[in-house]
Formats: sequence, structure tokens, C-alpha cells
Amino acid sequence: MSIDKRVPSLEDAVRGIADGAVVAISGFGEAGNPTELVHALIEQGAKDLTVVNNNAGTGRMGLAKLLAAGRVRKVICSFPRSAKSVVFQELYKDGKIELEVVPQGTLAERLRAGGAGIGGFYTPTAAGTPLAEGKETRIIDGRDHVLEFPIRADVALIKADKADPFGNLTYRKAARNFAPAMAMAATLTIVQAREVVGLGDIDPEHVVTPSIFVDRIVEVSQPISEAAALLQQVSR
Amino acid sequence: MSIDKRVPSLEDAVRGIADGAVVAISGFGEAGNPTELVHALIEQGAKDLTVVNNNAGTGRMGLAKLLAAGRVRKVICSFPRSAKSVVFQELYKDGKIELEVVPQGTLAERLRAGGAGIGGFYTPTAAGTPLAEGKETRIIDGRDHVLEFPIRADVALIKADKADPFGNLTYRKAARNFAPAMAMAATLTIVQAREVVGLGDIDPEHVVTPSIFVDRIVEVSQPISEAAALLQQVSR
Amino acid sequence: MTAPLNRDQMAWRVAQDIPGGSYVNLGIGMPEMVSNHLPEDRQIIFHCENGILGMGPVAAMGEEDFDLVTAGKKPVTAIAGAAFFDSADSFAMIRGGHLDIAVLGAFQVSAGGDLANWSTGLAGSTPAVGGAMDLAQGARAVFVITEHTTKDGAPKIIPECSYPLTAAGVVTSVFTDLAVIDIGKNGPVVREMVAGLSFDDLQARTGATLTLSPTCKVLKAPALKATQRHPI
Amino acid sequence: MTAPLNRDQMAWRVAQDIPGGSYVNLGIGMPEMVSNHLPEDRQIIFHCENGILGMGPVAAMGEEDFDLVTAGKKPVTAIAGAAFFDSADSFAMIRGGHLDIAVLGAFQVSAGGDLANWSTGLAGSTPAVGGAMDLAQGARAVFVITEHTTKDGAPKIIPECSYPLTAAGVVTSVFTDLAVIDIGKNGPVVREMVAGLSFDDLQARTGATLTLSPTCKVLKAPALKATQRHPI
Repeated sequence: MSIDKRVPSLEDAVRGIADGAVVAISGFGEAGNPTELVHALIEQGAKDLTVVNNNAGTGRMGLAKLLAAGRVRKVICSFPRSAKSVVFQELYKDGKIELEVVPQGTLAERLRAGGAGIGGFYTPTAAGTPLAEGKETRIIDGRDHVLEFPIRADVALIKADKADPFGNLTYRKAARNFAPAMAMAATLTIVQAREVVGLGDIDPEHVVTPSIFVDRIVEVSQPISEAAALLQQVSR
Repeated sequence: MSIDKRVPSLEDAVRGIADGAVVAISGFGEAGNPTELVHALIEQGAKDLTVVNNNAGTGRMGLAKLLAAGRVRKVICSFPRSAKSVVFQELYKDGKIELEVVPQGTLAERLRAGGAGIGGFYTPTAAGTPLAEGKETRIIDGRDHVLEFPIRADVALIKADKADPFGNLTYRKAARNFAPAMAMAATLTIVQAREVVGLGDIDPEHVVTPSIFVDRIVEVSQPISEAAALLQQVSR
Repeated sequence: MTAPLNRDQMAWRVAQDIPGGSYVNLGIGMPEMVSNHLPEDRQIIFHCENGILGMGPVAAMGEEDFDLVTAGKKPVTAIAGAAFFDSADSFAMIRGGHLDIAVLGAFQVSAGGDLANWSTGLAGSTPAVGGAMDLAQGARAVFVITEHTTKDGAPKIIPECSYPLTAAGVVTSVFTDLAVIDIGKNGPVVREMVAGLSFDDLQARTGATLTLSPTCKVLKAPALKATQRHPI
Repeated sequence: MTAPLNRDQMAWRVAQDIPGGSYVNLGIGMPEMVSNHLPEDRQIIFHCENGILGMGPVAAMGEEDFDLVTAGKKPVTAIAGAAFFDSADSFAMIRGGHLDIAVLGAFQVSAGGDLANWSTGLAGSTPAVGGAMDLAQGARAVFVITEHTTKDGAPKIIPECSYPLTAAGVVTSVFTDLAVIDIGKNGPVVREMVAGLSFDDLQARTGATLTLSPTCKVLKAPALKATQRHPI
């Protein structure tokens, strides 16, 4: 029996995600969003979710659509405010969604810590600011540090460029962003890959996310580009 | 003026390393040792050094030779004991060298923390063992954790496979080991590369150590293989 | 007569203070304009916190690759010698003190170099910080580029920030439309002022107490027309 | 008559308990022999802490690549679908709970699953831990492979370890030349014993108080000859 983490459909990919799950979703703005997996999650129906993402959805697709469907109880992110984050901002102003704002580097590091078995870490980021309120602090080498705890996710939804059947992944350019840390931090890591290639077709030197962090792979060869869709709107 | 971190010789590469410096040296056993840079450091003459390495030198070359030359005050490592670590073990038994033993994962993580600006981190590794004696502990999620502090180095001596003039690096196979974390953790990162290639010849997706962590590059096209030398001894 | 710099001239002025060979992060907004005004003979490597080292010019219209965008989500390019990496590694660079300079915008800068640039603290606004705190805390030098006063004429360089802080005691220099001011141990020191402005005039538009550097020069910039921006 | 397993048979027995699809780290020494005895129908991915996932068989003589070595510094190969990474990432895998199983040697195992395998605590010996503490603490399951007693006949499964600990309460199962023993909530439970050995005989060679599983079976292994080892 050889290892093969491919599943035949998006429906199979998101099977079993529970109500109340913490779901980490890759992407930065519109680059690296696993839009098709998020849409499949909407179909699947899980609710009362906590979503971890750098942003809080833009436009009307992907995460914004998940928010609009009322499935998300809380968002943990660094930057929920942009001209295009209309869905989130409406929900937030109406008090219909919780928000935890985390500095972007602390967000990435907390996810990595969750994946790497670190119980907590001290960082100077946010020391002396409102985002450190209520947090334990400590002076190290004469500098104020804030104690931050790891983020672990029940599920990660990740967009990759190439995947092999074991689950080794590569990404494209700045679409890599939070995906590697989220893949590490989640109990169940689900990947949509633009191309599933054969074992050995990814040079072991070029693997970005090693297979040990990946559980399910579904090929989505022509993913929606949320950014291109937005550009069309702007150009119109 | 375009950026070019190449230096013409090993002598130039190690110029200015001060007595008393903390020197991180890449390599695991015999894979990834920057033997030529270490030999150049012996020539250069810096003494009273603290060396960070996974091991403590094997055979009579490289780090073992630096130890034998009496230049090292202290070694921070995870595994100084092997049949081939004869130089270190003699010095240690004679009380001529200090030793700080750190679990290998904690060593790697402390170096990464040093490079990533983390003030300290909690790990379950070593909790309840002699290596946690005297260290602060904390129970997180019901589990004992040890507080570990970062390691920063004044200098890192690194062996890479390819380098471009900016200092982007790739490695070969398991010779990568501690080099990326050490490159991050050092104020002055000095690289011996098997091949210096042109700008753009390393695909930006395949860069392992980005140029921001690298200060000096010297090409050593046919590095000594300490392991091959040892194998020849064994085969004899 | 006072001749304040326009936005491109301010960006140009910042660019002159970035040494060749530096690794630099440009914040979203006016800081991004700095890359358009670098002296030709200097190579600077631009870092973008979403995972790019060696960011090049903005992508030409029709040649966008939406996997290659700036922190402000604009399509961009990469130079030869670039590297891509993930967010954790990217912020390890920032937080580990590897960036030579971060150029950031500001709502307020205090006399002691505190920076407030992420929140006006107004009730009802959605809080959003992005990488601002990491950049402000992590870079070796923090250059602030900002108009000297708000649109209402209120000073932005003040004794203590009234807005929520981004980071305390981090600002190295402030580049405004009127002056270049270094944050010294004893507070802000005026290094350059535009022609036609007296020190007292400048002080009158500044909340914090200024010191005039004995080597203070005239702040000059060439005539520059506005940079074109990508529509997205 | 008691028929203890030889070392290869012990390794074979461990291999039978590793489910297909597992990610496994094999410690230096006897644990490394486990990879020679996997059932043909199971694919296991071996992790090596110096930065390899998908470690293959030991390199053939004359075909060594000394950039591709095991944690024990032996030249090895990589399978299709392998990945290389640095030490920090490698230990993130280990410490983050991503390894299904670590197979480790032991000096002592306590009734509560404490493991001592890195130091005899003798004065004058050079302390050296390598990745032992990380593996013992981080893997989801820790399989110990060890002779049931020391060469002097002293028990290795004992009420409390007298040697310095590697990690507390981590051992899942112990595979010896005489028995397979699971560490349960109430101490060691004998799951298999070699033929010709009574439970009382086994208890007599064990320091900790054993429980006999009601489903205890005979520990059997095929006749196996010794594995060849690379000379370096």
C-alpha cells in the first residue's frame, strides 16, 4: 500500500470539518487564497467557525462569501480593514462577529509555534501598545517583551502550486505567505494544488512544505483568481 | 554600485574575526562542514572563541583542528561524544575546554530565535531532566515547559552549495542542517560556496537562505570531504 | 516664501538617505513612492513582508501576476537575485533586526521617537495593524515620511502620542514636506528645512520642542511630477 | 526452554507494529535495523533529524554521497517523494507532534514510561544528548527497542529510572528480546512473551511490577540473519 493523499473531489477534501472548528485559511489579500476549498466548505455546511487568516476577506468570493454565509463566529487576523473588505466590516459594525487583531509577524510566529511544539514565546512586537493589554510581559536584555501563545488549528485550507501524492508542496511567488505555517499548525491540512505531479517530480531540495504536514490533496487546475476578478471590476 | 558580497580569498573571508567571538559553524557530523573557512580561521589567529556546532569536531580536520590549536574556550553543541571526536574528548577530560550540552532541537530553535528576534521560548524538551536544571520552568496546557533563550553569534561560518553575488544560498541534501539558522543568528555570516553563480541563476523559489542573512562569500569549488577522508582511513 | 515639498519630492528626499546595499521595507502608501526616486548608482534590495526580497517595479498594465503582489496588494515584479519565502521567515527577517531601514507613514511621532501609525483609537473603527508593529519594532532604522501637519494644521510631531502606539522609541528620522528631523537622545533635531521657513515658523507647526542642528541645511528637492500608480 | 529474539528479530517485531503511512524516526543503533524488516505491503516514510524526510536504504559501498547521511552519520539514500530541510524545520516536525512514532533505544524505562537513554550519569563521561530528548518528548508514540536486561542481567524496566531522564512519561511500548510490553496508565502490561517463558520468569527479570494482558500472545519472529552494516 503506497501513500497517496489525493482525494477525488473538493467535497471529499472538506469532509468531516466540524462545527466550531478553528480553520486556518492561507492567503494574503488575494494571493494564495484557497477559494475553491472555501467554497466547498460553504457547501459542506460547518458553522460557528473560528477563522485564522491574514485578512478578513475581500470582495464577495472565498472567505468573504464564508463570512456572508454566517458561518464564522470569530476572525483572528492582522488586517481586516481594506476598501474591499466590505462583508467583514458590515458584520463587525453590526456586532455579528468577533475579531482578534494580531500583528502580522506575531500571527505568523504563533502559527509556526503551534506547528513546532513551542509552548509560548516572547516578542518585543506590540510591547507598550494596546495589542499587548492583558498580556504577560517581561524585560529581556533591557527590552520589553510580550508573551504570546501558539495558535493551533483543527483544519488548514491551503492553496499550493504543485503537490505530489505524498503531499510535498511548492507554491508560486508571494502566494506562499501563510500556507507553510498553517500547514504545520493544523491537525488536518487540506490542500488545493494547481497541479498534482508524480512522486519524484518535485526535487527534494525544492519542497517547501514537506509531506508530513499534509493530509488531503485535491487538484484544482484552474483556480479562480480573486484579484483578477477585482481588477476587472476596477477596469470596468 | 551593484551589490556583490564576493571576496577574493579565504583570508579575506575571515578577516576581522575578534578574539572572544561566538562563532557558529555549520555541519552535522561531516556533512556541511565549512572546513576551508575553519582552516582559514586557524590561520587568521582569533582565540578564546566560543563555538556553536551540533558536534565537537571529528577526526583531525576542520573544527577538530581548531580545537587542537587551542583556540576554543567553550563549545555549545548537542553531541560532542563519538568515536571520532578524539580531540574534543581529550581536551574535555583534561578540563581544558568548557561544554554546554543542548538538546539538538533546542539548539536549532535557540539559533532560529536568535535570528528571528524572539526573546525566549518555552519547550517541553528537557523538562524534568538534568539539562533543565537551573532553568525557569512553566506549566502550559498541563505540560512542563523549560524557558530557553536565543543564541546569537558574532560570526557564522557556513558551507553552501550555490551562492549568487547578493548572497542567496542553496545547499545539498542533508548538508543543509544548521546553516540556515546560523546564517540568521550571526552578525557576520561568512559563506564558502561550492559554486558562485550569476544573479538570477538561482530560482527565487529555490533560495534556501535569502541574501539578507549573508555578508561575505568565497568560492571553494572542491571542498575537502572530511567524511571521505575518514572513510579512506576506515577502509585502510 | 515657504516652499513645501510635494509627495514625490518627499519620497525623493527619503531615497537620498538610503545607502547603497541596504535592505529596506517600504510601508504601504507614500513610503512605496520612495522606490521611484532612488539615485541610479545605488542598488537597494526591497523587502516585502508577504514574502519577497528583491521586489522590483510595479507590474506593467496587462502583465500582472496576481501571485506576486506587494503588502498593499498591488501587482509587482521581482529583480534578478530575488527570493521568495513564507510569512514566518519574512517576519523573522523583520523582527530579527535584519532590515536596515523601514520607511513608514505616521499619524504621530513623539519627541522620544514613539510611533503611532496604525489606529486613531476612534470608537467604531475596525482595528487593523498588519505588519506595522513588527516593522517599527524590528528594523534597525525607522524613517517616517509624513506631511508635517495634518490636513487641519495640527502638528504630527508632538511631545507624546495621543493615538495608540505602534512602537515606543523606534523612530530614527522624520522626513516631512518642511524638514528632515532626526530623533536624538534629547528629542527632535532639525537637520534640514525648506527655504523661506524660519526655525520659529517650523517650531510653530510642531508640537514637540525642536533643536536646530548647528549644521542645518536647506531642504531641497528637484522638481518632480507625480508618480503613476497601478489602478488596483 | 526460553528462546529470546536476536537483534534482527527484535527489529522485525517492532516493524510489524508500525502502520502503513506512518512517519517514523529511527534512533541511532538497533532502532535503525527496523527499516530492514518492514512488511512489503506497507509504505512508511522515515524521518532523519538532520533534515531528511523519505530516507531510503543505506548507500551501497562506493556510491556514498557524504552530503546525505543519517543522524548516525552513515551514508544513506532518499526515496522518490523525499524532502530536505534544515535542522530548525526538522525539529519543528519532531517537537510539533508530527512524527507518528519514534523508535528509540533505552538504558532504562520506568513503570510510568519515563525514558533514560542518553546518559549513565557517570562522573568523567562526556555528556551528549543529540536529538534524543526532542524525539522522546515530541513523537506521538515512543517505541523502545532494547534487550530485556543489561549484559549483567540487571533489569532495564524498573519502578523509577536511576539514570538521568531523557523524558518523563513518554514511552508507549517496549520491545525486548523476551516480550512486548505496553506502558499503560497503571504501569507495564505484557502483550506478548516468547515461548518457554512463564509470566513469573519474565517478572523475575523485570524491576517494575508487570501486569499480564488477558489477551497476551506468544512473541514470535521468523528466523533472520544479521543485517549488514556500512563500515563507516
